[in-house]
Amino acid sequence: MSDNTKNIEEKKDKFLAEENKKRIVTGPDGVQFEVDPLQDYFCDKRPVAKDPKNKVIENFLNWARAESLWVLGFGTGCGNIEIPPLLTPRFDAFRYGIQMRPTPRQSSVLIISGYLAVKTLKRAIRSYEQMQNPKYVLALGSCTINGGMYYDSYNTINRLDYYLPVDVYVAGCMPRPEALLSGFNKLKERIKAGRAEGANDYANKFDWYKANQKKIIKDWNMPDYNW
Amino acid sequence: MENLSLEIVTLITGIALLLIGIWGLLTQKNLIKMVIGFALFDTGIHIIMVSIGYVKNRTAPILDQAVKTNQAAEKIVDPVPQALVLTAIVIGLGITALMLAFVLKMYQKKKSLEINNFNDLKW
Amino acid sequence: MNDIIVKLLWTLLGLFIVLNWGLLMGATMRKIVARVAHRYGIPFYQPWLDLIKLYSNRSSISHGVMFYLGPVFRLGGGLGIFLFLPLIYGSEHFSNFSWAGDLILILYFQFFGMLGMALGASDGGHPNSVIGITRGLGQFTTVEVPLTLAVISIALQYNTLSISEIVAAQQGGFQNWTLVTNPLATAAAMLSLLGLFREAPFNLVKAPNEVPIGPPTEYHSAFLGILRTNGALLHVVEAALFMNLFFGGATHWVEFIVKTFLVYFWSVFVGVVSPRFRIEQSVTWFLKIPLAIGILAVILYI
Amino acid sequence: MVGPLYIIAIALGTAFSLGFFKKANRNIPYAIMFLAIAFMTFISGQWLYAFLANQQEAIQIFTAGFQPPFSISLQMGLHEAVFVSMINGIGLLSALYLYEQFRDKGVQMMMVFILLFMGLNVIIMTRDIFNLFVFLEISTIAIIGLILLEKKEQAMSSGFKYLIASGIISGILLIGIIAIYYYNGTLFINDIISSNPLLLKGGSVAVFLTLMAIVLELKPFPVNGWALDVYESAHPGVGAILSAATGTAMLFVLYKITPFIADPWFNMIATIGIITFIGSNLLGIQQENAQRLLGYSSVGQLGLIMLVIGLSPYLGDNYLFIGFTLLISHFLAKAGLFWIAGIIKQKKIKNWSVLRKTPLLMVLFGIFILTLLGFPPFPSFFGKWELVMELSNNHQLAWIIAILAGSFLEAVYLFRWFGYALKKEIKETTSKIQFSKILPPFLFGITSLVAGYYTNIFQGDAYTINYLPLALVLIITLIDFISAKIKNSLAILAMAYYGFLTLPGLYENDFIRFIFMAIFIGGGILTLIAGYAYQGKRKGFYPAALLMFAGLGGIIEAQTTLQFFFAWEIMTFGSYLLIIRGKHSIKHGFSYILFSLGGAYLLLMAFGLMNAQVGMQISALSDINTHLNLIFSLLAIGFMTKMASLGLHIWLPGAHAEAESDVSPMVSAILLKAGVFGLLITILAMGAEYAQHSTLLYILGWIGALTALVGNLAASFQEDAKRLLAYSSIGQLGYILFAYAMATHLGWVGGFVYVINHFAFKAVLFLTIGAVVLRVGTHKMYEMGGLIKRMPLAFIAVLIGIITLSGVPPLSGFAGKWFFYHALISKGWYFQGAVVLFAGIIAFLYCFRLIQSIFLGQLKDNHRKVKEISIWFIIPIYTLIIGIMIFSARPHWILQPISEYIAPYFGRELTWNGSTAIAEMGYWNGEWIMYIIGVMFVLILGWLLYTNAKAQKVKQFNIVYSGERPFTPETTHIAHNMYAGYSKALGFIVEPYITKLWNNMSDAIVQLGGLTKRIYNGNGQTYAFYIIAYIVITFFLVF
Amino acid sequence: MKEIIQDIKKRFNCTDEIEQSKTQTYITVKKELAIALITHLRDIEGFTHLVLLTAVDWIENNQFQLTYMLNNPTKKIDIGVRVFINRETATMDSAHHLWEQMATYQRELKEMFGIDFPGSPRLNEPFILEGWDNIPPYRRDFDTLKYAQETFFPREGRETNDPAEFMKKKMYPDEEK
Repeated sequence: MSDNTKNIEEKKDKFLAEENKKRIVTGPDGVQFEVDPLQDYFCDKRPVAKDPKNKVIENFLNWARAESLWVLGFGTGCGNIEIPPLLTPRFDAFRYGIQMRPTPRQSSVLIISGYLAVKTLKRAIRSYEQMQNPKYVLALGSCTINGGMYYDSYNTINRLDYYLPVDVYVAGCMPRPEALLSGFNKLKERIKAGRAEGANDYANKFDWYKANQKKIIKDWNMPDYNW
Repeated sequence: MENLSLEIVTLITGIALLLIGIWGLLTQKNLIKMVIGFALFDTGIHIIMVSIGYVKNRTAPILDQAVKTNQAAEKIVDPVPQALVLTAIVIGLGITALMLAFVLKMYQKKKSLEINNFNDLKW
Repeated sequence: MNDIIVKLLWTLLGLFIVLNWGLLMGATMRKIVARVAHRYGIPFYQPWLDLIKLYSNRSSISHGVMFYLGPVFRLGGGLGIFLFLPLIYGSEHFSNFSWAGDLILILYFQFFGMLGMALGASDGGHPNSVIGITRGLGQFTTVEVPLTLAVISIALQYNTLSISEIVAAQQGGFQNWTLVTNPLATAAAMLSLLGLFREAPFNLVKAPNEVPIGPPTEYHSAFLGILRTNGALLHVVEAALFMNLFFGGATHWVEFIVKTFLVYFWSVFVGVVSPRFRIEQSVTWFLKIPLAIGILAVILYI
Repeated sequence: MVGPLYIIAIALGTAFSLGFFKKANRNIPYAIMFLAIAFMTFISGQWLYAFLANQQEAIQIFTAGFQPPFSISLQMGLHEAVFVSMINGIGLLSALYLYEQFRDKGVQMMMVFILLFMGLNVIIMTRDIFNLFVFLEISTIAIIGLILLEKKEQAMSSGFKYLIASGIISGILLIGIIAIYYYNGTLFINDIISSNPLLLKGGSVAVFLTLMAIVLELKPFPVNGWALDVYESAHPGVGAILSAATGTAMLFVLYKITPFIADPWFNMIATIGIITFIGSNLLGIQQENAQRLLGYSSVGQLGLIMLVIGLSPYLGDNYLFIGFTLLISHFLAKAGLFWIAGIIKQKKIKNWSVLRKTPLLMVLFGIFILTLLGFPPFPSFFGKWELVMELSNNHQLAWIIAILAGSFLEAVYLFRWFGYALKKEIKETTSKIQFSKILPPFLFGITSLVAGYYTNIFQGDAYTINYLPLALVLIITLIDFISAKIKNSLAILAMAYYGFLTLPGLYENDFIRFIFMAIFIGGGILTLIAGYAYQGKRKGFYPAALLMFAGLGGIIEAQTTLQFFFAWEIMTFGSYLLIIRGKHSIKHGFSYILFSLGGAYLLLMAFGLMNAQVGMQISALSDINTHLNLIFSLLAIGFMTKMASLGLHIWLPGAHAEAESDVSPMVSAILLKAGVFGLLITILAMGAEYAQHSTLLYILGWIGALTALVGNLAASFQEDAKRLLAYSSIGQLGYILFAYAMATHLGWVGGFVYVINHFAFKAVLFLTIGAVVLRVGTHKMYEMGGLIKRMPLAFIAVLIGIITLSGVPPLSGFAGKWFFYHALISKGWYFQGAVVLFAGIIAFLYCFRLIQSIFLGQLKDNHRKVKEISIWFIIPIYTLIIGIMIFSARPHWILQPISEYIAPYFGRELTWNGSTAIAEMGYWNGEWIMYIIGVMFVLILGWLLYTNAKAQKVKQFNIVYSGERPFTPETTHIAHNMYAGYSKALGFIVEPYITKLWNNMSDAIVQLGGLTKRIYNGNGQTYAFYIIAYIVITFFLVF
Repeated sequence: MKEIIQDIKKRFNCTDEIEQSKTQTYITVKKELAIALITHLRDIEGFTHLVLLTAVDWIENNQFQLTYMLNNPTKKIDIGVRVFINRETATMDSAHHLWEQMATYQRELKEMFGIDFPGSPRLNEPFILEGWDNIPPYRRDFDTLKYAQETFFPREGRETNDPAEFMKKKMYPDEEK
């Protein structure tokens, strides 16, 4: 156990929200028992990498996946303003099989659209983990690459790939929708080539990612993996 | 005054007494006065009874020298009302006495003879 | 026994046609909507890709047994309607299992899928699912009212509730269609159809901006795949039901395709140009003009 | 044979001899007095025996050896013997009961007491009218003496009022007697009768005054304030004597002088009687003081019997039977109730819950209340029945209505009282109860039961009632102290035995009755199995449950309307006892019994009207030819109270929701079918010709449709699971009403599908929800949630229940919908039908709400460790589910015979081809639908399992929450006010208009009572005025 | 405006009047009188709108400067009330009873500057710094660059340029400075 995780374990109680603390509950039959919300209400299994088996079938499936990119409507930073134009008649992302989904369960692409505050990162991680394998991360703007103009901020991450497996970076501050479309095309290429295995990477290097995440998310008060 | 034979007089007296008695019973708030009213009422009834049994020019149904047993059927008035009235008087007396006893007891309990003070039980 | 197997094979063929037509029709409609908005729109094969993707997702989660069974019920509902509905008039092969029950069976079989879906989605434990379902059920109750009256009206008109016989009675040209012979019932039913298909203005159930897509919030991967399959199937089957009842049925597949397309197009057409109703608005809407039309339709045939 | 004169002799002798005893010595005088009364009782009993056993002639006794009119004569005949025995019997028991009081007060009281009974004896026996007056006065004085047993000031003042009043009355009587003598010349009653004083000039006034005085002695409303005060303030033992003994004696006097009054005066007596009956019962409603309430009740009962005497010209040969059964009921019950009041020493009826500490007293209390109300098997039941029948035979409908209205008012306060005794929490503990006090009411209670039985025997063959089930109930009652498990087994055995006795025969002869009997017996056994889940003794449960089932069985078996009504009342009372067992049921049980009684009285009226035409055979119902609409309307409304149709439904939700977990299915799934059965035989009796063109049925159809709509809609807006199911029952019964009202072949088959389905799924749902409630300890749905993880079996049961309920294929609910659609189109009830179908879809709302709020969604903290529902619930539930499955797959097994049964009545609209039902407009094959759906389901599930084999199981908070996480299960579970939007749109339909209407009505009655009771201002003088005014007004009304 | 200033100067002993513009004036008041002054301004002088509450870290003077910016919507004038508080103790009286939104400002100051407002609702709930365990980041003794470099895995090879210089160099390489 690294110092950091130890640190977090110690502080867990301090940052634990009231409703997530362990409590004694009386059942209807009068028997008292303990409820530990983090244990009882959340699944604490680790993610499992699911490697493709048959090459030929997988190529076909990857083609289908690439042509059917469902994007989670989650705007993380100022870059989110560039996403709605994608859907307008001018850019019309639908023709590339791109559509927005309101729930991470059904989405396959998470767009990190710009700088990520630590607080937002926590939500982004949660959303990412709730998406289903295979899933892809598209990072927009300099901020996700090296912090951009917020490189020295006390609260903004510098590089996203330490926390989430990024498939494609789209540079710019901010990148225009055209650049975004180009990024999507890049992503499609990667998927079709079978290189966009971010979900499996995340599962395989889970401890590393978690350590990085926990380093900056100091009030880590959730299960390690948000199913 | 010729029409006013004895039985009519007594009958009227009886009815008058009866009505006076009822009037007293219904208007007087004093318990004692109510009892008196009742007594008048009772007496009125008794007089009515006697008057009903009266037959003109006959005597009381007492068999003595004046009235021989063999003439009794013609001489005396109807004896039954007389007998009845005796019983009725006794009973009336009994009731009046009982009433007075109650009045006494009630007075002892509440130190009052006002009928309006004795309506705790109602509705 | 042999008969049954042959029957099953034909039914599977019908299912294959209907399913693919449903997917294609969905894509076409989306393309039409896109063109209305001056967009290019999705490629016509997009629904197939989406389905393949969903079925091939590598991971999935389950909230419980009922959550797992929900989509099964849902597709069962759609498939059931398909099975009990004669598709092509006069075709022995494509009348499916319609001898097991009449129109009433189909009307009530709609609930099978709805109920299962409602239960499955609620088992997911997501509040938005339940909100969506309550809205959906509430809206559905009044959607059915004009439809019921329309069904009564045509039952009176044709003196039967057997779909095959209703279609048979409409043969012989345009002038024999219920649309012509009983326009009021048709109108009431077509207004109900708007609610059945849940396009705007009656799409509060899905309401993407308020409760993320309502009931299927938690559904994903193969679950969602099944739901989408059902969606495609159901659109065609419901349209086919209306086609059979009001538009003379279909004697061959081309007619089938054209007519179901037009029926579905009616709902999309209204949806494209409409805003969205609140739930109490949509609940009461069906109890106003559509109900009045339905009552008139019945009165005319008493 | 000891001569009756010895009664007087002994009484007088004892009274005088008691005077020799010192005040201090009390036991010996008491013994002497007791022996004297015992001997008096013996003499009278001996005469009674002589008359009954040997058919002896009545004897005349002439005092002083002269013939009347020259001497006082007494008569001892059968009637006199009966009454004297009653009087002396109650005297004996009163002496026993008042033992302590006698010891306190000493010899004088004993003298007064024995003189009172002597007086009453003579009053009954004497044939001399003046003698009557004398002994009347003696007993009055004696009574007033007894009032002084209670030393309170209130007793004093009420005694004084009593004195004033009886003084005036005796004055009137005296005038009347003397006037009779004046016009008649005789005091001998027999002579008066033969001379017929009314024909003489002025004789009628004399008779009027006498009659009025005697009537006034019976305390007619509103001239009875003093008597009520005495009832309230006197010792309860004295109250018993005053009400039972004196009242009885005075009634006999009235009976004795009836031969010389004329017809219009009978009407006068009847009017006075009915005014008294209704008036005092009306005032009883608001009464909180137990003894005063009993006083009102006494007055009311005496009024009723006065009414019977007044109506005697209409009653024919049955006059004495009716009068006597009512009188004996009043006699036994009122004395018993007064005695109980004396035992528990609670003034307020709200405090009578202490009765529950002594189960024997509670049972006796129940017996007396039922005896008063004319519930079977007590004598007054038969009396009231005959009364109504005879009145109806003579076309006296108005009197019937008035009597039933009065009875209803009486039931209101008696059942309110009974409810308090059964349910109010016990505040004080009662002291030890002496044997001498409990013996008299106990004996009277037993007598009530025996009297009821012999009354029925006395009535003859046409009135045979199967007492076997009641005997079983009695046995269970007697062994109430043993463990519930044993009683449960015995109850199940008893039910099974009953089923074994009846079912095979019914299956052969009458398939419809067989279906209902099977529902009653089978459902009963299944719900009783759930009773094994309860620990302890469950006191009172089994008698009540078996009583209800006995009644239900009796309804099916009934051949005559009497048997039917008998069983109906038994069933009503049994179910009332069951319903009121719930924790908060006091109010609901009350409204249930009132609605049921109201309905029962309507039935009674209908049976009366029917009896006048075709007699009592139920099968003869179809022969009636006049008043068709009236009779059928009465029957329909009567049965609809049990079916909880719209307008008459307000008792149901509370009653069903608050009942115990295994009682709810009994009263919902099973009991409601009694109303359905009644309606069914009614419509069958109408015959197709009448039924299919009847406005009544048309209206019923609409009521059914609206009931379904309102019931289902209201169910959707409930927060309480059991209340939801209760409203759902209302809705479902609305369907059934609608179906039967159609009176067509298809409609009726549909109705039967609904009856069977509703029985099955409502039993499943109520049992399951009840079992869940037992586990989680709350009814509120929003306090549950996510229980599917803890109770999968319960979930499956509810799932199947709601699928059946909502009519989704392939389960049998769909069959109902299918028949409905076809039936309503063939019948032509399109719009009603559309309303019903709309209601059917609304059912989805509450079905979903039920299952989602309880089983799906988020599991609550405190339910994380609850267990699966009890095995004793699972067994009946799954038995029923198997039944549903069989019925769904093979509907023709049951529906085909039913279909065949109905076809002759309404014309065939449905044929069966194997398992395919073919109607004119369509077809349906339940079996194949089941197969197709089954295969399809398996295929899809297989496909899903193939594509989605390794789904990760997650926990309840692993849901997408916009990047956040849920806070607590409570805030994440959508259950409270679930259909807010929907209620905004359609909630106006379920505003409680009808509840308000009934509330306003009952408020108005209570207000009326409240205003009327102001006449009793407590002032003796006012009461005296009332007497005078009453006589004057009556005089002017009569002459 | 002038009158108001004169008036409150007298009443509340205000100093350092700075008239930024005709409609905007700043004054300084002692910590003890600050809440009273604000209440007075709100209730008597009609400054019913709280524009903002902000802080400046005068680390040199070991002081925090709080500025309550108030607006009088009828007269369309603003007044800024400045209060200096000790940087070590960093406590100020809460004014959430005057404006509900004051609590939000105070919460922010607590989170970013560590200034305590005892009694203010939800004061310790963070807006953005969930789980922050360092000194408050807006204090000038907090070195954000150092913190970011230690914490956020800076990507190697990053070059930082002044945009004006960089673009000038790139677009007009010939021009000399």
